[in-house]
Amino acid sequence: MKLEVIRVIDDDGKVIHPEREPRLTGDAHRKVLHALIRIRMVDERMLRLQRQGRLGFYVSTTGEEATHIGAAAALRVSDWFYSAYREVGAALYRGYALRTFMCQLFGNAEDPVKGRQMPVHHSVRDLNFVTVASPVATQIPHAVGTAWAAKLQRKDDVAVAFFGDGGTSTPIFHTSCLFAGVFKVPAIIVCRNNGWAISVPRSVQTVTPTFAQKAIAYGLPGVLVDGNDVLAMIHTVAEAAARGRRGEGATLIEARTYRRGAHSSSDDPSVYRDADEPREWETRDPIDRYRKYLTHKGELTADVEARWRHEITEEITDAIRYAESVPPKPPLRTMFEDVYAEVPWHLEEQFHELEEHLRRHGAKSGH
Amino acid sequence: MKLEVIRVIDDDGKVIHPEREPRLTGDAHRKVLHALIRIRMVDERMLRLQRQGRLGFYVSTTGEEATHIGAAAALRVSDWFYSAYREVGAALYRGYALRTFMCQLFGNAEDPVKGRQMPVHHSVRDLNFVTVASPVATQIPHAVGTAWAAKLQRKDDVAVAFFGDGGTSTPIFHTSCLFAGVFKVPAIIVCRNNGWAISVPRSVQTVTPTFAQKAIAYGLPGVLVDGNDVLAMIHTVAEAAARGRRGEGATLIEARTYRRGAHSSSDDPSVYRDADEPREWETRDPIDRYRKYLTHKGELTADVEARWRHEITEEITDAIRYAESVPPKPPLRTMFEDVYAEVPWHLEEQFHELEEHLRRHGAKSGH
Amino acid sequence: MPEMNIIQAVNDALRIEMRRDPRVVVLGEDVGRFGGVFRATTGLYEEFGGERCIDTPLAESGIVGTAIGMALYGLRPVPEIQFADFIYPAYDQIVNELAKMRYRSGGQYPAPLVIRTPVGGGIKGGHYHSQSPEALFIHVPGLKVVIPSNPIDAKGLLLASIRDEDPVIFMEPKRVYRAARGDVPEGDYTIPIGEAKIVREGRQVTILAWGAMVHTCLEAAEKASTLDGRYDLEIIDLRTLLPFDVDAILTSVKKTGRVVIVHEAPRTCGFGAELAATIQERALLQLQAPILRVTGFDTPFPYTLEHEYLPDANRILDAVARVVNF
Amino acid sequence: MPEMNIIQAVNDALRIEMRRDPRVVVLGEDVGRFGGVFRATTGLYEEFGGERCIDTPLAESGIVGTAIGMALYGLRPVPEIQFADFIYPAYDQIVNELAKMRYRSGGQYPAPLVIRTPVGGGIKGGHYHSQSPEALFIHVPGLKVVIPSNPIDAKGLLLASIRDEDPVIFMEPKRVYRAARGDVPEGDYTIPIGEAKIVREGRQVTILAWGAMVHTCLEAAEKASTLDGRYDLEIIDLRTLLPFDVDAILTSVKKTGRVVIVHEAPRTCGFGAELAATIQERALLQLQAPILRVTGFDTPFPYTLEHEYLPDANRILDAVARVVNF
Ligand SMILES: Cc1ncc(C[n+]2csc(CCOP(=O)(O)OP(=O)(O)O)c2C)c(N)n1
Ligand SMILES: Cc1ncc(C[n+]2csc(CCOP(=O)(O)OP(=O)(O)O)c2C)c(N)n1
Ligand SMILES: [Mg+2]
Ligand SMILES: [Mg+2]
Repeated sequence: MKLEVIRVIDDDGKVIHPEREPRLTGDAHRKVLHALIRIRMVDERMLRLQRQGRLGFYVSTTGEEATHIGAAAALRVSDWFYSAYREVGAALYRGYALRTFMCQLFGNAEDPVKGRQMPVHHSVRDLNFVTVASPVATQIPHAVGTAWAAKLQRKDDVAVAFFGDGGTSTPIFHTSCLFAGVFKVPAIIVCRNNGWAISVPRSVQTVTPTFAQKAIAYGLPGVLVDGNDVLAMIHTVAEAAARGRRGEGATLIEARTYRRGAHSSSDDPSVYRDADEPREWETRDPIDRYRKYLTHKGELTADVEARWRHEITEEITDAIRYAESVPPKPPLRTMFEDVYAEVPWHLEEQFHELEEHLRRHGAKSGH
Repeated sequence: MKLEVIRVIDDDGKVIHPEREPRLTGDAHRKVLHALIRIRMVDERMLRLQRQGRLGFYVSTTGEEATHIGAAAALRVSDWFYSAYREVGAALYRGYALRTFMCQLFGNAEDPVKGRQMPVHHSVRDLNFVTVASPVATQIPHAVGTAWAAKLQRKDDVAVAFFGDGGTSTPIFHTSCLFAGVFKVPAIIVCRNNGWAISVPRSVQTVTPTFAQKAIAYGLPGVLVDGNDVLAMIHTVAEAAARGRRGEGATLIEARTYRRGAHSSSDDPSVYRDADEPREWETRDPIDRYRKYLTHKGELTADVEARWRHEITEEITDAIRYAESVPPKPPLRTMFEDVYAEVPWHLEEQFHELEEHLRRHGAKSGH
Repeated sequence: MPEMNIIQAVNDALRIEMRRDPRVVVLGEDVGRFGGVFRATTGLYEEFGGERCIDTPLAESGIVGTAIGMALYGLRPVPEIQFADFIYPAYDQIVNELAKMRYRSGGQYPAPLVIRTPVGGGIKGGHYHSQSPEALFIHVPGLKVVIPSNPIDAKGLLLASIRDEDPVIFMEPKRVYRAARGDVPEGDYTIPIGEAKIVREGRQVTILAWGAMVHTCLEAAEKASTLDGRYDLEIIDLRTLLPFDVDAILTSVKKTGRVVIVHEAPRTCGFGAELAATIQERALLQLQAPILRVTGFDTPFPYTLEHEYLPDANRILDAVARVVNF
Repeated sequence: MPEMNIIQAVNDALRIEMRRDPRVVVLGEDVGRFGGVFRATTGLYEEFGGERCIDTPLAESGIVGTAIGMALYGLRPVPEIQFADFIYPAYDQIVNELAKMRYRSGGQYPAPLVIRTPVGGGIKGGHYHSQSPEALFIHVPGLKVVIPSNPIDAKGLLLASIRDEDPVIFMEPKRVYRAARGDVPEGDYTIPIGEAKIVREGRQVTILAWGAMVHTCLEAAEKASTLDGRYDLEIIDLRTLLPFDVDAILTSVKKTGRVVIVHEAPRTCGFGAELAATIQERALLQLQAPILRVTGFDTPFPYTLEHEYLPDANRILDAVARVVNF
């Protein structure tokens, strides 16, 4: 099986497929580039913060930004975005405030998810960015169900689910794609193939040359796209969304990219990966390529980006300062809320037991 | 995707693909035909028994016999056979005694599985016919694991797993095929596509035209075979086994057949299925086709089959009589054994509690 | 009031709610044209069409997983798992996703839906058509667990469950699906989640049970009362297992001082353990005897010996005698 | 005797058994070249090669499902599930297949294998890297459940588990993976499955615990003894949760008459419930106070407030005070 890799620009930012080139305004283009640079800068700063011991954990998306920023740019905010832990840039693209983002990372008193989940497990109801979970690929059926519900209600929303190459091995990937095919729902199922699942290379996840070809098992179109070409991502996801809105059902997309950094701040790839491999991929950097494209196009001048970088640095500093100034812990009672719509008797009791206990012994230091 | 349906003979038993015709002796052929007729006759009689209220439950394979009898004929007894509830004819083909078979159906004191499972959930260690479970498709990873173990131990055994068209929708089908592909194990994964999963037609299980094409998702060869052509089954499974033994890995086979009867003795297909549909398939009966082939070939005379039928009727009658003569219940203690290799203290206690209780109150009538 | 069995009551509740609330959809294996292998969804496909009464592929994880996505979007799905024994492929979606959605999203993304599934033995179903896995859901924060024992409760509790803002595992005692009959009020009514019901008043021993076992306990009580009226049993049908009605239980225990808990599931770590633990924590000094459990044994559910495995009136009465004569 | 932590002890046990028994294979996510995300399989790939220390695709059901098939054929697989929180996709294979293989085949097809998996909180892991799901396996007949609290037990119990004829869920308390150190005997030795260990003798209150909580209980006992020697605690490390060591427990309870059970998992229907239920069944008259449970709360495992969630020495001592002053 040979599938074409969908590209719009080459590694030097030259348009090689003008027929696929998204028709965006200069402002829209700059918004995309800004988002790419912003999440890259956030990642760098957060990893530093983590190493300084000021943040518990972090997952970066360096080198892979175009996959989900492209998807976000191709969709409407009313479309539901089901993210794994590595596509939170999409929430930022949609307008998620960096201060709130930062409070989530710190799990502090202003964390919208109330300090309940690890860093990067965001949830932004207003922006239809759905609560992230750690287990791999469990969000795919939710996207399929949401798309199905939209179809049943004759709405024209679509739902997109992102997950990694490792995610294609999970049992839930299978049942999700199957339901998407059988019920012809407007879902967009995106495998962000970054070559690695922690230490396990892509070659152990499957012996097939592509993940896109797995679409054949479900009667879905399978599209292979250059995930480091943000224009190709926009094009491909926009086409998939249009198919979905036309009632033609779901699309499986494999976005080829590469995890240039560690799996997470807890990981050390030098144990299992040749140091040259990531370097190779630096030449295909999605931001560089897109910057060149926009520069060729006359939509970007050097001073714009310098200004952005300055602003973003300030913005991040402000957000960190803000998050560090907020009380580090959500109120005790939040631990017992939202398990159910109303706190049932046994949780009410447990809360009082704990509250009473802490009153006597003093609050926890936090270890 | 267009896949050829592998056939050897046509509906009239004429050879249309001599290059695929298995080279069997006359005796071997007759053994296969005998097995087909025997399981057909067993099914008919058991369904009657069930309707008479003498048997709790039964699942028949009428019209689908060639799929698993063909596979059994293509394999060695040392190859492991992982069956669903509809391929128990393979155990009989391998030599499972009909009296023992019958004791399992009755769950009586001589049931090898000690009255623990419903009828048709056989287990025949000597014949490498592995304990049948009710949940759909759960045996597939076991076949893959067994094949993998054989490979790791440099044995040339293969393992075959059977399941229905509904089984392809299960999550475990996916992970099993995936592991089979990645680790290149000598497994043969057979979807017996009989068109229905209880009341759910094949068209609801997938929108793909074939199940065989799902192999593409796993880098496996996918073969579509006429499941009512026992010679095509023998040919296909033999080829898959040879591949496996040569170290070339697993094969996914879709055997097209049809469930002519009810799903089980608890089912009534008239509620959901057009009565004409099964009739159509009677013209493609696997036994008729094979009988014609053998008759053309001069390997069968009418009196042979008549004799067989007489013998089999006697044999079944004897087996029923035998099973009905055996104490209807396994000893009480068997309920507490084999949960673990040795009965642990809590089960020992529970056994004594129950034994003591029944001593006081008298044994159960059986309701 | 028409007489109904549990299947008819479930069917009635589903129909009422599907008429009332267009967000309700039913999905599962064989629930469509066939009306379910137990016929609980009969007629829904005909009345509401294939978009609201949906036959799915054979994949419990897909049924529950997509139902979660529907619920997040605002629908009220009522997935059916054909037998509780087959729910485990969906276990990850239920315990790690469904149960935690509201909590992990800080209250942003609740996923209210009702998983209906038949449970219990006594129908010659062996290992895989007889299980009672309630404890495996009760232990998971974020789920409610409901199990009616009769058609009146079945209808009222199912309507309450579908309207509840939390996910509910709704277990149906298949052994008495047809046998438990009653005059079921017509039209709309609900029975509150979290309230137990005293199905027989008594002063001597409190019997806690749910599902099909309630009937076995009633049989035991009947038998006990004829034995020279020796034992006077109070039987509480818990109806909701989580959150369970601790007040009703303790009130009764304080009256009787003696407790027998009856369930079909294996004993070790079953829900009976939680009830016993809770009662002794809160009413130790009122206890006149140890709390006993009459349960399924710690083995897989057997086929031939299922009536030896299942608690019956005699085993219950033996336990009653032990707590009375302690 | 070399000092080791639990990870090193597990690694040592695996190496010893892989050298001794060619049937032993290790498989799981990242267990190969990387040596596991907790490094428990470090060096095994190098010593035994990729055929016996196998990196798998990301599918827990495939890991367990194929391991069952290997075990049926005669191998002794030791699959690793990277975090117990991710075991649920394999739950069907574990509870409906692995646990029932021997029984349903009339003893013909046992599938002895050991599923290793890290459990517990206290490492800032939130919902999905902190769970303690032991009760979900203890309730399932056919499985044994083992959890060491220290390197000496970890090695001896793991060797015993791999040689056991039954499937074992082997839980490793990740919070003390590195913190719990000890002088571990070199070479081959086993510690019998099913035997608890009194890790601290005392006369006043019996504390039952396992895994990381054993250390918290020891801390509490230490603290208690300095409080004017007020509380004299006996701490039992259960080590095997199923079948649990009822004799050791009852012997202690008969001595002390007071019991506190400590576990990380949510309270309702946790293993503490079973222990409480069992003890009151068998030793009601010896109980001087209700059996109390100090546990995780009935919520998903939180991130920021995890130390509020987890039992600590103070909460244990509060419970001790309550049972002593009852
Ligand atoms: C079901 C499950 N099993 C195991 C893990 C542990 N784990 C976390 S991330 C990861 C690798 C994921 O790889 P991939 O899907 O390719 O995504 P990537 O991290 O590369 O973006 C693993 C094994 C998990 N989170 N969920
Ligand atoms: C996991 C699981 N879900 C549901 C069932 C209930 N059930 C028993 S057989 C069956 C249909 C199976 O259809 P198929 O796989 O096509 O096999 P066939 O019966 O046609 O041979 C269903 C849904 C089951 N046994 N296992
Ligand atoms: Mg990856
Ligand atoms: Mg079928």
